[in-house]
Amino acid sequence: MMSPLPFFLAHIWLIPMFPLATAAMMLFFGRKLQKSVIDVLCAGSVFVSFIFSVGGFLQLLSLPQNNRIAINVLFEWLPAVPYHMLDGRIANFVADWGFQLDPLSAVMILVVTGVGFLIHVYSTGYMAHEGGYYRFFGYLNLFMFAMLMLVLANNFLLLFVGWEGVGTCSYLLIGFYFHKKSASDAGKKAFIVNRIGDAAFLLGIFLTSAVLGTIRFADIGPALAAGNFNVGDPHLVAIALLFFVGATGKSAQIPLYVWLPDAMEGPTPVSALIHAATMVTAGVYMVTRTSAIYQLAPAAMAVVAMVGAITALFAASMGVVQTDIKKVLAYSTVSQLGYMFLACGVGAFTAGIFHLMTHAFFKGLLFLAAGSVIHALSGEQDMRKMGALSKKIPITYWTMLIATLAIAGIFPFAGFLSKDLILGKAYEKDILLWIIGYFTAGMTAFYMFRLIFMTFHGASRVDHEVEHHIHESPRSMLVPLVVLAGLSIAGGWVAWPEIFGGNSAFIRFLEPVVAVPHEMREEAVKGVSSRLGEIHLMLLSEGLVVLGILAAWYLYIKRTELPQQIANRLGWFYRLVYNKYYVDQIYDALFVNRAKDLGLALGAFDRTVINGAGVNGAGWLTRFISKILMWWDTWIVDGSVRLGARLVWLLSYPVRMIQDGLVQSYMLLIVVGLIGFLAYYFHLAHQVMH
Amino acid sequence: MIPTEYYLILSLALFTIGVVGVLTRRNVIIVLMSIELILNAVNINLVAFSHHFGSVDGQVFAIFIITDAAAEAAVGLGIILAFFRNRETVLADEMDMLKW
Amino acid sequence: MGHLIPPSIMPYVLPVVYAVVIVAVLPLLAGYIVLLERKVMADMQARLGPMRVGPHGLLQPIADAVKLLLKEDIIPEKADKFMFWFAPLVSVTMALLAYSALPIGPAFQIADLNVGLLFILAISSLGIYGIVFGGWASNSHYSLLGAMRSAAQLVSYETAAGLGLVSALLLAGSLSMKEIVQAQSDQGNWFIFSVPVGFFIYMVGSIAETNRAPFDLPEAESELVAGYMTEYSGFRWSLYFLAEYANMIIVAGIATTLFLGGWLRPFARWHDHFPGTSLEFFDVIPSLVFLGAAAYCFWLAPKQPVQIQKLVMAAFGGLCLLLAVAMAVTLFASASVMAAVHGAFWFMAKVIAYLYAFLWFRFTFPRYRFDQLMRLGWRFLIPLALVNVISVGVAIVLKQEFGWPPFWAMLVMTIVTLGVAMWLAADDEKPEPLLQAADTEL
Amino acid sequence: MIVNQALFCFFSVMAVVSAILMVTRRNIVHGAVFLISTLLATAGIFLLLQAEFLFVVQIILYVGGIMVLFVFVIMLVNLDVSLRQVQFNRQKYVAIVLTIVLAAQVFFALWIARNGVNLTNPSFKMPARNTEAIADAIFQHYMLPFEIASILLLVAMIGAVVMAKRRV
Repeated sequence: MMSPLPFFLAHIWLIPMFPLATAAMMLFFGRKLQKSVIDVLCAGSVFVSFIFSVGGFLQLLSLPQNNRIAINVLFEWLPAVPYHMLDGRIANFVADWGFQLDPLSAVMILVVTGVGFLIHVYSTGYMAHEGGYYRFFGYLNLFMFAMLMLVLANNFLLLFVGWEGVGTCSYLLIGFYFHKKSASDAGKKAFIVNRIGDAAFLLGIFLTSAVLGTIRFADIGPALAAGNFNVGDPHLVAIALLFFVGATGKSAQIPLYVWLPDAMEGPTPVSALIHAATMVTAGVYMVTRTSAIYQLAPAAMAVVAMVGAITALFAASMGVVQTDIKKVLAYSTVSQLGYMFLACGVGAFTAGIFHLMTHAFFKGLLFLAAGSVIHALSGEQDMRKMGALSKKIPITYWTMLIATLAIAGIFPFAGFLSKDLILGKAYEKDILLWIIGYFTAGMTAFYMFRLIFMTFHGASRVDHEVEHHIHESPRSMLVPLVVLAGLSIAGGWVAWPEIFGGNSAFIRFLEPVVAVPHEMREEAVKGVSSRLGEIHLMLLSEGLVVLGILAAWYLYIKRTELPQQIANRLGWFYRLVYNKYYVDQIYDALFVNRAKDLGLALGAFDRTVINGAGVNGAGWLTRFISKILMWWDTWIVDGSVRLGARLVWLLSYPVRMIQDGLVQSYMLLIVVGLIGFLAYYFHLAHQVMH
Repeated sequence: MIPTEYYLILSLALFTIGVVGVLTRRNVIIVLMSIELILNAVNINLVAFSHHFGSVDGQVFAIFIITDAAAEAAVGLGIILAFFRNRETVLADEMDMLKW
Repeated sequence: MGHLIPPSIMPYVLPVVYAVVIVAVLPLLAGYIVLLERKVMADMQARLGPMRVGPHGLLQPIADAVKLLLKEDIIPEKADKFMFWFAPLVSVTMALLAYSALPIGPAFQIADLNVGLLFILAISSLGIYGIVFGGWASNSHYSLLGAMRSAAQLVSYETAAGLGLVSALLLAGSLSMKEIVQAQSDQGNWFIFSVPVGFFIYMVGSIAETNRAPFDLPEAESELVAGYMTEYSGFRWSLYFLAEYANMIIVAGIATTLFLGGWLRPFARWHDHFPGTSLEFFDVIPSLVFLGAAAYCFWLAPKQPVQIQKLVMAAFGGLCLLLAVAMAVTLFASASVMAAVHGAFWFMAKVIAYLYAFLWFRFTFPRYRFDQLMRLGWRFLIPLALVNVISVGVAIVLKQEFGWPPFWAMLVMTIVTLGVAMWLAADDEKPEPLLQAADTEL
Repeated sequence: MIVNQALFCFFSVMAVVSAILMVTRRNIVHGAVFLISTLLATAGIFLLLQAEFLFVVQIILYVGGIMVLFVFVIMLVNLDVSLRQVQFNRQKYVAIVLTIVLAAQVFFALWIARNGVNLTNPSFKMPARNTEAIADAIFQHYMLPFEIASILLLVAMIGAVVMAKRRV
């Protein structure tokens, strides 16, 4: 770097290495290690990474406002290759093994390592009695490594490495109970669905390098400036859309969201860490990271916003009717991610990241709490078999309540601030988007409180043998809950808006990184044009939220028989929603089975045409030809050779008589030579004498 | 005083006998012994000449030749023993494969 | 009376006489050594030994010889007649030939070769053939095995013994026996005091060379009936027997000549005359010894149970008295005569002492196993002998180049050699598989 | 001198006769015996030539060493088989004839050379002390060949050990 960086900034590349080291340790010889050792090693390594992240964050703050960036390039990964860009200019394709820390990635690593550490601690309690303990933590640390690589990478290729890494780890962890077919199927599903998105992402990277001539984040801005693209340049739109498809795959947006609900087959901490807090938000991070491109592609941004909004609503509607506690949370995750993309789509990238952070807190907390409930009910996940747990497991109850309030968006919990920031932006961008988001907020409040009421209140519907050993979870699980609860309350205050006398420090902090569309640059900070409007919006959403809560109370506490009647009343619609709009079936019918048919067809083709006609035919032909050749060889080629050999043999007969390998005959020859020599000598002597 | 040529003739006789033995006997041990005989004839020659010219160089060479004979006998007999163990024969004209 | 003999034959007369004397006396001597052996054995085993034939078995050797000569000698059916006849002759011939260079006293020597020592070694090394051919000719497994063992043993230990002698030769600086003794009298001490290690090596080597216990494997009764002599009997057997004892005397003579100062009397350079006379104390000793023997015989004579034994014992007493008188007379004869006679006496005395050590070992030590024997020879004696030769050379260099006093030079180097010997012995403790394989071969 | 001539006749006849016997014996051991006697006769010849040291060396090394080795080996390889086999190979007549031709040539060479060199009576006197003379010659003039010979012996010894080991 140009100026000597302070320690932590100079060593950000170390942050991913600690989890990698422990992961390697676990996966190579973790089998022999004590449980306690594994705990210390894995959680400890993540904690060290957290310390480094905090240090890096603080030292980043100490840098001047406008160039808060630190880059460590370990070594040049792919050496520079000159090539022609689309517009004919020559560019050098360079991919370093480089790490970049700027406000955006700083926020990300703080969230990842912080929440990750808490979830590690939680897992030591939750997984205590599971088999393959070391395997679980090895995967978990491997995931931490990949995620940190993803957020710290300084170019698309390295980011893609992390991208694939987290995909792999999520596959491994979803299929952690691999002896359960549903689990392994879910893992495969997640992996395959992600492939689609990843393919698009790769294409996006290629196109980027072809259009902009670089894949370094730091160089994108200059490259855009140099290429002086006008707004809506088709290349950029294409790039943006490809990236967005990648994001939908990783972040479970329509149409690629189907894997996330199934991913709940994995252990609950995994759902909390990967499928709520960190990995699924990678898409949002990536879109924010490339905001500079998006802002030049309004069409793509519109698509993003629409998809996000629709996903939010759609997933929320499915969440309403789910009975599996984790499934409910999964759909809520999808819809919250929809919110984030909505934010990005309307250009409020900072708001998206803000919501990403708060969501990491309360959704992680929700999952962990749900895990605690499941733990307490010894593995029961169906909400219809719960109820009246609030007295039995109070801490879990209160923390989960806090999280619910946060996600529902009650003032002044974290969720309120982030969500209303997004809604405000959406309102200004497009009233329709705002309406969708608004209703989604109401539905969110409804189904979340439905969850609370069904789980903790009303009459107990717990099975009897389960009933009498319900117990609060161990401290190792409760401490993270409490900490996350605190974060869910206070985590949002870092962006306390001006209308409440705050100064949106968080937004200002992120401001230099994300490029904001021209038309709304000026109000980027202070949100909606008129304070009055903003207040009104808040009040409106609060009202709807409260309405949703009341509805949930009415339906699931007051008149518990009512939901069933409603379900019967609107039968086909209910069934439609209950079966998740048959999306899986449709996908099966449209793609999966077609793919299978294609496979079968190809197999048949191989068997019949290639094997039968091609290979066997060729074999037969070869054999036939070789028969002829063999005859030729035997009688003509070999024949001539043997003839020659026989001739030589005949001619060499006298020589063989000499060369018979008997010492004594050789000696005899020596004597003969000696005689000859002496005779010649005498001849000479005779000549000399006369 | 015995003229030196008698010694030479004697050594010639021994040499001839030795050569005949080397060339005709089948038994390798006897072949080896004949070789010793030849070396002996050479020694007589050398010593006779050293006596004739009154210098001991010939005797020195004879000593070297005896050394050589010792070495040759040791190695040759070692070979014969090894061969006998593997082939159960000591006949020269059965050792005609030039390899083990 | 010189004119009776043509002068051209003159130089050959004395040697012939000596040779005849040796050939005539040696069997008797051997017989009496056997008697000595049996007596010593009996004494060490707290018995009396042969007492019947003659007083205290004094005539036993003669009886044995007669018995052996009268015994039927058997030639086995399958034996190789020629070799069977030839082998013992080789043995005994070589044994007797060796005497031709052995100086018994300054005068009594058949031929003083300037390679005398080497000649003796060479001839005695030919003795192997007698054993090997004999063992092979009798066409019996015991004999063949015994012969092979004996051949291997002799070849192995000749090296050690020869190297042991070399250490003394370095000091003497000559190969002729007379000059070696002369060198000892010039340097004023016997070489055993200069190179004790060499003497030790030669002693062990000579025991092994003569197939004596504890190295008598070639004729180990418990394993091979009588080794190479199994099939022999009667006269031929007695030839082997004679050869063995002749060889013993030879090695004893060599040891005496090289290490024990040959015919030199003790304190040869210390002259103390009896007052007023030219008599020296050490010159009187021989006659005193014989006088004592005579007195003992006369004292024993009356105690014999039978009349004839009384007479024989008296006769032996008379013989001793005669010898004593002879010794006394030579004191007053010419110096050369006296030197010859006394030299012969001292020489024989030393030889007898050496042989007594042989017998002593035989009755003291258990027999070695073959691999132990080989290991001792190849891994202890020969390296030690080499080191010894080198260190003696170093000592001589120290003496001549650096002017060390001979005593200190020899002492230092001997100590060095002994250190090496200890190291070798310690290293030898570990058993060696290869040599046990050699044991299975023979 | 008469004695010398008598001894020479004795030794040379003994050498030649026993050499012939050695070559012709069917039994190897007898062959060995006759070879030994040949060597001893040669030693005697050396003695006549005033080479005492060589005489002793001949006896110790040749007779006492090498031949013992031969006898040893002869006894290790069993004889009774080879006793019943044919002793001479196919080329014997040719070989004998050729060898005699060779001998005749050498003899002829001697014959025509005797006029040139005076072989009848030796010209010079041998040095008196044979052993010391040889020692001087070896250790001063022929030092290098001597060392080489010793190395040769070492190599031969190692080779013999290696080949004679049962388990190669």
